[in-house]
Amino acid sequence: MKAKVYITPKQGILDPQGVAIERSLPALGFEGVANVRVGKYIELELPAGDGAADEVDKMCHKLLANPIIEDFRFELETE
Amino acid sequence: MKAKVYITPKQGILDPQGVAIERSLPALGFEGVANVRVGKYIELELPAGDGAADEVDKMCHKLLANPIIEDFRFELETE
Amino acid sequence: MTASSQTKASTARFGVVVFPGSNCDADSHDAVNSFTGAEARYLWHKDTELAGLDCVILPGGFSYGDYLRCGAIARFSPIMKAVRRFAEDGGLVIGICNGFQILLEAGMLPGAMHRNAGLKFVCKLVNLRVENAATPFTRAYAPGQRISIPIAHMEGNYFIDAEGLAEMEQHDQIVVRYCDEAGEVTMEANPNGSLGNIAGVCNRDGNVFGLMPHPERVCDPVVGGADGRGVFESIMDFLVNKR
Amino acid sequence: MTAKPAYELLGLKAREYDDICARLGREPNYVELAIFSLMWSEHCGYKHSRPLLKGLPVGGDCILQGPGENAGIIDIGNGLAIAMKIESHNHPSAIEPFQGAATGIGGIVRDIFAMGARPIACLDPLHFGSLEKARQKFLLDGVVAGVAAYGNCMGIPTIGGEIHFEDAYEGNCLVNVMCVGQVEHDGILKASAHGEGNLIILFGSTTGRDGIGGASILASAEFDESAGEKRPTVQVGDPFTEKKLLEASLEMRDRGLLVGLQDLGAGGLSSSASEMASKGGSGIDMDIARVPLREAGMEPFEIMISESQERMLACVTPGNEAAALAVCAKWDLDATVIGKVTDTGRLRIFRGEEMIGDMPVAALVDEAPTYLVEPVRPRHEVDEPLAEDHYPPPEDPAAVLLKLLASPNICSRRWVYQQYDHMVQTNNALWPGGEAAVLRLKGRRDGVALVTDGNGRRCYLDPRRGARAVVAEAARNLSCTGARPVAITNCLNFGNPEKGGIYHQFKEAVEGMTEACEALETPVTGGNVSFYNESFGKAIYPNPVVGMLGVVDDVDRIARHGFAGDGDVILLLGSGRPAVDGSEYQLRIHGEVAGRIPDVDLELEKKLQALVREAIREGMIISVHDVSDGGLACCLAESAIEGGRGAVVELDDAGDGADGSGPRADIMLFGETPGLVVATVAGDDLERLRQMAGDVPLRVIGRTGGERLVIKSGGRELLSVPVSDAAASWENALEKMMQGT
Ligand SMILES: Nc1ncnc2c1ncn2[C@@H]1O[C@H](COP(=O)(O)OP(=O)(O)O)[C@@H](O)[C@H]1O
Ligand SMILES: [Mg+2]
Repeated sequence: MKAKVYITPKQGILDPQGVAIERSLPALGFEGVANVRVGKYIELELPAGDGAADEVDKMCHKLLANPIIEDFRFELETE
Repeated sequence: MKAKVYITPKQGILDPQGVAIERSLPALGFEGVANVRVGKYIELELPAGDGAADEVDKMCHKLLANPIIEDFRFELETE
Repeated sequence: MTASSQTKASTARFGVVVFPGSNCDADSHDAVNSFTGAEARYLWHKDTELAGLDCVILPGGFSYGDYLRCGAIARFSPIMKAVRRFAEDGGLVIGICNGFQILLEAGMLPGAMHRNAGLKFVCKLVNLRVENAATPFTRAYAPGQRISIPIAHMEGNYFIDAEGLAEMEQHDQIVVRYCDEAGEVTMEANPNGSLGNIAGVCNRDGNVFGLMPHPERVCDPVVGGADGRGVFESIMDFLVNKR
Repeated sequence: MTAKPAYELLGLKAREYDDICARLGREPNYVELAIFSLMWSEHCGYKHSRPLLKGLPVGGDCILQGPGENAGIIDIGNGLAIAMKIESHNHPSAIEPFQGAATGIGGIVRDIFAMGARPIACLDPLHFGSLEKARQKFLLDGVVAGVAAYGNCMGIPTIGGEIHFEDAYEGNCLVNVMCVGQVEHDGILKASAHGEGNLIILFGSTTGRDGIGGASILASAEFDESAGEKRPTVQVGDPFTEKKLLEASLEMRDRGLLVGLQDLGAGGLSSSASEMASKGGSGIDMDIARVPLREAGMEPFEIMISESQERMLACVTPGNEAAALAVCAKWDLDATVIGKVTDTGRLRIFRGEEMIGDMPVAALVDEAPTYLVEPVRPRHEVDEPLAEDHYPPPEDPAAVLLKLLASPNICSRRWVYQQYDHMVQTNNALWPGGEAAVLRLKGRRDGVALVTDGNGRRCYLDPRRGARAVVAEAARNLSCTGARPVAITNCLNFGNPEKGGIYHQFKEAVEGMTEACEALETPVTGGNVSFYNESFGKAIYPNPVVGMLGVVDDVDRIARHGFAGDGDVILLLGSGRPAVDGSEYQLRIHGEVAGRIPDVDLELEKKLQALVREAIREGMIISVHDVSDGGLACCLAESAIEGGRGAVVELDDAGDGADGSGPRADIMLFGETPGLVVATVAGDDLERLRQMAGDVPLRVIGRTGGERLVIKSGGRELLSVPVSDAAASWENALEKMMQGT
């Protein structure tokens, strides 16, 4: 089964990348863009099963995300 | 309105981060995980309007993704 | 217009572009001024005028923090339009490290950069083999010569698709590759996972050159070597003695 | 349950609260209370350290700025000066190693350019628990990546530092960071706001809630499970903005726009504004409604104590306001006039028209209460060293050598420094991996050498002797490159000073450091104190870390430590009886830390170092290396590995101690003592060197050459190891440990 993991900087935590992109957009002709936040999007495949959600949750906590400064959520898809 | 942009490494193209994560998972007790791909997830707000989808598409083409190594897709949400 | 055949060493003029976040700008500037007999001046990334210059250096560093992707934001700086025109008119453009990444993002050189295979920043002296010693940037070296130049980057893992690679090979655009002490291009000698150990490439016309290693860091034996001087000597030779 | 009073929740004692009321002549409101609690925290107020720090030697002909400013400044001649400062970021790094280390670099770099100096180097002394634990690998990996990410992006080479692994740091790693900058005498800036009517400009990043109750609170309390709850206070570093901040600050200075400049560090706006007013003998009125915010709905007290990174305060005359703002705009930095200088001696805070805080600057900055604690000598500190036969001798000294070379405390640090851009700015005359880093100064003949040194294990056994040894070793390392030690900065890492045992360690260490700095004429130019380095009630080893600056007169005449030729004479310079107490050998092979470390003879040390420097200057020294962790055998092995050639060493003609009975073979090989240096010279130079040595003991112990390191004593071979085996043990040990293989 496939897992899609979305990782975003925690609210209130500085996101230097987002700020830099936001500041550069007007020069490229994109006006009025705000609140740019840059996170990660991870796809992976794992063995299907009841425990899959638990597994992915653990994976996020331990490795994929940094829970101290990042939030995450994920979706599971069975093909 | 809010745009959610998903950027993924192009199929068939090496993804060093994905490879590294995949390799380190077994040692952390996660077996059988495959095809880990690490991409980016970008959220931003922009003025609502008919042209919004076009705008975001352009932004992705021009700046947010590198078409040589990355694919992208996005969703628009009106709150 | 670019250099005329009357250029003398003392009148060759280099421009070093300063983007917000550039940090090897001063090193490149110093290398030119100390070892070529030519004169370098800084160009602000908002400048749009390159008249009177013979060579433009896009220096190393972290333009715009290297946020999003290395070079992705810098390539939209106002000066890049002028740099593109300058190159189209035959001017010499060299991108070192971050400058190389910017040239890739700008499409002025083929290919793209991934994160290093080891995922870590790597700063060390590496060996390079000069694959094409006919470019304006490498003519002071012998073909096949092994030179020692440091790298310092997180994203120097060069990639291009098979088609693009074949085309580059056909046109001799691969200028330097990572090699070992003996000059052999081996897997062990590849510090970052680059396709085919590619360390530097040029455009088809040969007047735009990008490389990850830092020649400006080894122009003075006091700080660890002088193998990088050849790049600047090549440029001077090209400008002064011409094509 | 009775609710705790607000002051207590903010970490103030009842007596301190009364003190504040007395100074204000009324009860403080919440904004004021929050500000006082910050300024009177241990981190900002130096409550337990100030009285003892007063004893440190701070004067000297070359000292342009001693403690009291953002960094110390040392004159190195011909109009140029060096700014330097070291700081700890221990607690933030223990919570989030990458960001903790990154913002640590950010903070110390700001201190340097706040003085008007352009940063030319960073160094990072680090201490972790044993690498056998996954958590410690995670910490090391993250800290190194964080230092790299920030320093590399700034274009400041990280050229030195050190790493120690000891169980004592398992719950509380030490991440100290040092920055060094160069500045023309007439370019030096001070953190002073003076001139009534002058303006205060805040520039750089926006202000958010990050770090509220961050560094200063973390650094002023013990560290345990509840630390997890403080996580939302983690600060994220933005080196790109800092790079622009650096360039904008120096550009404003170059254009003569600045009256004073100050960084925002621990304590945020509260601390920076009050310190600027204090140094200028003035007051400041400021309007927090003008502070650009990152988040909606921030309370006034939050704005005042936020520790958002990458911000600076400038004091400018009204006439220069527009020009200063234009420089910030050029560098794409937010900049806002948030206040003005007054002659009131008070920090007054407004929100628009409304005054919401009014405090005497002196009370905030200079009048935090100080505490003296009754020192108690801990029981593990003993008067006598261990008997020489305390441990059984090892059966195979060669195996011991290989094991020590692979020790995480001794093996190659390449895995670390390769992640740092140590070459940017192209000044490295000596690359990482040697005794100390040497930087040339462009356009000049002379250069600077830099080193950090700390040794908690030795200080644990004897904090006074340990601190003396640390200063002496830092100086010795510099001298071994040919540099003359000039001045130090220090980072004092200790446990909870309210405990008598810890206070004893602190006091002894500060006094030991004072003695050594006086003897070696290396005054203290500033530093930092980090207390409460404890977890679950257990303190780290007391660890005064020293960052030392040296000056080389000629960067073409510096020495390296690798054996550089065959048939050179190997000399042992200096004296000192090696001891097992506190050594790496004791820890690694015998699994203990016990006994009493030998003391350094500072008078002899000074002569020894002068001799080494002179011999280098005279071109007589071919290689030189001081005897340190792992003793004489490891010292010789390191020189052999570096030089790619072996040596044959005979200790029998020299190994006897003064009383005629030499140390046991294993202790002679692996024991440690300060004050010994191994040098190689050409046979022809030997006599001249003997003349020069005067009363510095000099013993010929062998010759370089061959493919093995052979050490004999009394005709008996103690060990014989192929240099390639030694190199194999030493070279990749850290990588292997990090990869868990
Ligand atoms: N261990 C020490 N030795 C000497 N001076 C010290 C020491 N610790 C702190 N200082 C000095 O006290 C002053 C205040 O330190 P600190 O609050 O850390 O400064 P900053 O806020 O600029 O980092 C500085 O000038 C510093 O050099
Ligand atoms: Mg400061």
